[in-house]
Amino acid sequence: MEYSSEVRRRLERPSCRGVLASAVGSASATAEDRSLNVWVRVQVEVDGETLVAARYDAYGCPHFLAGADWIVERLAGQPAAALTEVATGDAVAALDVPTEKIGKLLVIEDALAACAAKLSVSA
Amino acid sequence: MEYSSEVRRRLERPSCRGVLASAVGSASATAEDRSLNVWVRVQVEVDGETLVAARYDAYGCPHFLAGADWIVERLAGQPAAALTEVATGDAVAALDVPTEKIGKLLVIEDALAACAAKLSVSA
Amino acid sequence: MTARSVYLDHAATTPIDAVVAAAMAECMQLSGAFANPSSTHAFGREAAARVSAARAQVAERIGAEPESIVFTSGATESDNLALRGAMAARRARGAHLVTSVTEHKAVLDTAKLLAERGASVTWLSCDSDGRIDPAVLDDVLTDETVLVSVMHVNNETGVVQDIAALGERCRARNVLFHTDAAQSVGKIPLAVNRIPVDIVSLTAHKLHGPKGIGALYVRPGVSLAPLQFGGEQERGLRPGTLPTHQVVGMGEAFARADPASDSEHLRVLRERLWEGLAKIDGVRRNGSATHSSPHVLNVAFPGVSGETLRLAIEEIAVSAGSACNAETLESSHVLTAMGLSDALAESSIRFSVGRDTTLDDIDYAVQRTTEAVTHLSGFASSAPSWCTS
Amino acid sequence: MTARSVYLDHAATTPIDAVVAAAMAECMQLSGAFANPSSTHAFGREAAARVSAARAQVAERIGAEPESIVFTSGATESDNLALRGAMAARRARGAHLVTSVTEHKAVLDTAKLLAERGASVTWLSCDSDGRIDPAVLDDVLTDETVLVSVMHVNNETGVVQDIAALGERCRARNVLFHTDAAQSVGKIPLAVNRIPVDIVSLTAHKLHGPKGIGALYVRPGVSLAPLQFGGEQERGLRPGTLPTHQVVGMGEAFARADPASDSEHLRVLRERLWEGLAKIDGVRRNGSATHSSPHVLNVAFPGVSGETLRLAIEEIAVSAGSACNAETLESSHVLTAMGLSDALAESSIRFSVGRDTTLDDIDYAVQRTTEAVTHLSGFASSAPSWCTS
Ligand SMILES: Cc1ncc(COP(=O)(O)O)c(C=O)c1O
Ligand SMILES: Cc1ncc(COP(=O)(O)O)c(C=O)c1O
Repeated sequence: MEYSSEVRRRLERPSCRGVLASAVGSASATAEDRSLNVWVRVQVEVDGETLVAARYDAYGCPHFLAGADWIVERLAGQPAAALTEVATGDAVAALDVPTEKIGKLLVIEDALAACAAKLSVSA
Repeated sequence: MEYSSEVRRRLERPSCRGVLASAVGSASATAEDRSLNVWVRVQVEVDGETLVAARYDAYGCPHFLAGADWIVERLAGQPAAALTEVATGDAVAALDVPTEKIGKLLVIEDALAACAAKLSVSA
Repeated sequence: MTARSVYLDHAATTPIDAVVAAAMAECMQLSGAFANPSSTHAFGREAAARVSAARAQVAERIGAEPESIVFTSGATESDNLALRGAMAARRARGAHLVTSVTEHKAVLDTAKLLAERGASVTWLSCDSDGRIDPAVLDDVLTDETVLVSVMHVNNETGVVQDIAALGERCRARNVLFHTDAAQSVGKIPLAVNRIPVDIVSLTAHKLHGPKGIGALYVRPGVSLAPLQFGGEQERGLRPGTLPTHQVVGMGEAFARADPASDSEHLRVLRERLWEGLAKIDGVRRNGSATHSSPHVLNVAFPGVSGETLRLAIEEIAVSAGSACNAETLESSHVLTAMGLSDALAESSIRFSVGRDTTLDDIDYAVQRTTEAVTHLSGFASSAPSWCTS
Repeated sequence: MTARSVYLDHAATTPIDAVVAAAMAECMQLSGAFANPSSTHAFGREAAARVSAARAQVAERIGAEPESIVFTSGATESDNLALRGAMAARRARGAHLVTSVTEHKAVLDTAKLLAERGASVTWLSCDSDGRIDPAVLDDVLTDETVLVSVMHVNNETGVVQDIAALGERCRARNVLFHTDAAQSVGKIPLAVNRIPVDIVSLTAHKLHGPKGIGALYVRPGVSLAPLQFGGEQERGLRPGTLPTHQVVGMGEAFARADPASDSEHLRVLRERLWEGLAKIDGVRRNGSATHSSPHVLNVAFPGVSGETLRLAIEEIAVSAGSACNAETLESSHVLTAMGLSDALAESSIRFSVGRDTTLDDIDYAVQRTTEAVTHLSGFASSAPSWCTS
């Protein structure tokens, strides 16, 4: 397996893993695919229509962890609608994710979509 | 295939190969086994009851040629009866002939026996 | 490669010992024993003499007679020849084969092929320690059983099977017993003159010898059908020009192996490694710690993906699951057979030490692994229990 | 060995080129590319890079794509895999195999095994020059013919078959064409991108590479069934840890072979040898002199047993008949197929030159052979004609 320097960098120095301190105006959701050996929990904080912060917790292979880091990093500052418009293709390109692993990244999409659903329910 | 020094020596410096000059009181006979790729011609000179000289001509493997040389060398000075009492076993031992080649040496016995027969007819 | 790199993957393959490499070099050039050992001229006889000395060295290491050693291209070929050769040669007796689920792929896949071609195959399972109870053979062997094949040392876990007890049960029922000893020679005792094993697969490259050469021990009196055709080499059991330098390398490697002192050295290294890693929260050792070959340590790091951990400690060369072939990334059949979940099997790493491993290497590996696991655990602080058990 | 010894048995095997040996040594030790090329760590990737460079070198020498090269343990295994793999993979088409009586034992014996197992085998014969007329295929190929296997260069006589014409006839009938090119690579042109050959057996040790490593070229799109099981190496066609040093040695040997200049050198040596020997009374050259690989000269010395002559010139290493295996001493099936009597076949000797052979070696061989034949002729001055014709 080959790993791009971007994957290595995000594994060593992830930009937004962990848990948000404040629980106000936040939503979190998990998604997993046990057959792919991946699990992720995404937590976002909204202020009105804007995502002000986002964090994740994840279990899986390097591409999955780096993918979560790359995708979640881009959420802050975006409108909440961004949660359902994730550019997984861009992550694949930026991180050089091999074809057979793209399915794992879709699990991150699922978690974000679940977050979005929770936000719209609570909205 | 291993060859004893005795086989090598007799191949290099055979002691009694060739043809006898005088044709008086002599007999010669051939024997062969084409499936074993051997042929031999033995010639003996008799004086009364005694073999005074013996020569051979032969085609075949090193053990066969050396065997002919060893056996024929021992004839001179012997009574003619020695032609039918060849000590092939001694030749096998002296030359270290491998088991699978012993059959070839019996062809030399055949040639000597044929010589003996010719001598008794002419006697 | 980074500044410091440590090789802890000796169960996959080992570097060639310098003395072995020198003996091989002697058999390469015009002035050396390079010739075809089947040639009858002096060059050929010189090569043949080297081959026969090497055959004696290999035989001696396992307490066998030189005539019982057939050189092959490695343990994979030896396994294929053992299983298919025995089943074909004893077809009159029956078509029942007994083997275990924790075998190397060379045995597993050959057994599957034989099953496709009509053999009936009984698959023995192992306990959570990775061990097979020899008593199961009492229920399994029949008058149609041709062969039992159970490996000596497992390549993923280092777990040792009780081949003496298995062999005795086979002997009592007139069933042939084969063992794949690719991982065991030079590490734990193996003496075919002491235990009733009929056929043994061997390879040179796990013991600081060359890759691409192995052997099959075949007990005198046991006949096998050949797998390949075209020459009388190796008593007609295995054709092809004998690779003198490879055979000599195997002989030298087997002769140089000193099971007593080597295995003590390996054990010290392995236990120091385990002592260090055991301090990491939640780690567990896979496979029996008592019945184990001293060169292998298989450890699960719950909550951390094995693939991720291997990247994080990439300067330490280790394997995930079966390392014999990394082209397929599936979770280890050996660890799951021992009852590990898929996640735990995936989070496991095989460390394997060798003659060239130092205490410093071990300490460095412990330090780097500990740091990496600590760091990576931060990714999955709230992961559900299936990720960690 | 006596003071001076000359090696003229390069068709049996060759010494390893010093540059090749150095490349192999690089892949042996901890500091080199010794690892298992299937391992994913840096050590493994370094070994894999060497293997892939070697694969490209082997491919390039025969005008193939790297992906079409499958490494094996030698041409014997390649021949077994080609014949059995093709017959098994195309069973739906039929079970007819065509091969020739002058093939190497690896093909002959495999064809006989296939015949025992139900294949119908057509045996092509050759003319007195050792050549097969490609036109015979017109009468022989049927819709059930799976494979034609005819060697490129004969190992006993050096006779070259017209594989382009044979291959074209196969292609026209949708029949696979295999050629054993163990003896031809580096000596005469072979370009799979120019001629319709589908499967080619290769070996390293006839070309100053190591023994115990070979390859099978398999044209893309042609599928073969594997002979051995137990790993995904070589696209599942050939399992077992790839022997990095051996593969690298084969690649380097193939890359260093320079067919144009090498074959000119070999031809000069071989013709000088023949010019010298031709002066001996009654000698004859066996096999076509025009369609021949430059490294082999097969000569009959009527009236002198070949075994005896070989002992008499024992400081010159040569072979009688097929030298691939001297454990059986039967008269050559190749020479008798060309019409020689058993005696003449037995009285024949194969001289084969190599890159390391010098003009001095040749002159010495001529001198010693001439002396020996003269001396030995004295044993059989009155021998009957069956000994000499
Ligand atoms: C237990 C076991 N059997 C067989 C093999 C295959 O050996 P080889 O690479 O010599 O074919 C290996 C390792 O690769 C092994 O560990
Ligand atoms: C024509 C031919 N085919 C096959 C072989 C067998 O090759 P290997 O020794 O690599 O198995 C040889 C020589 O041994 C040969 O000359």
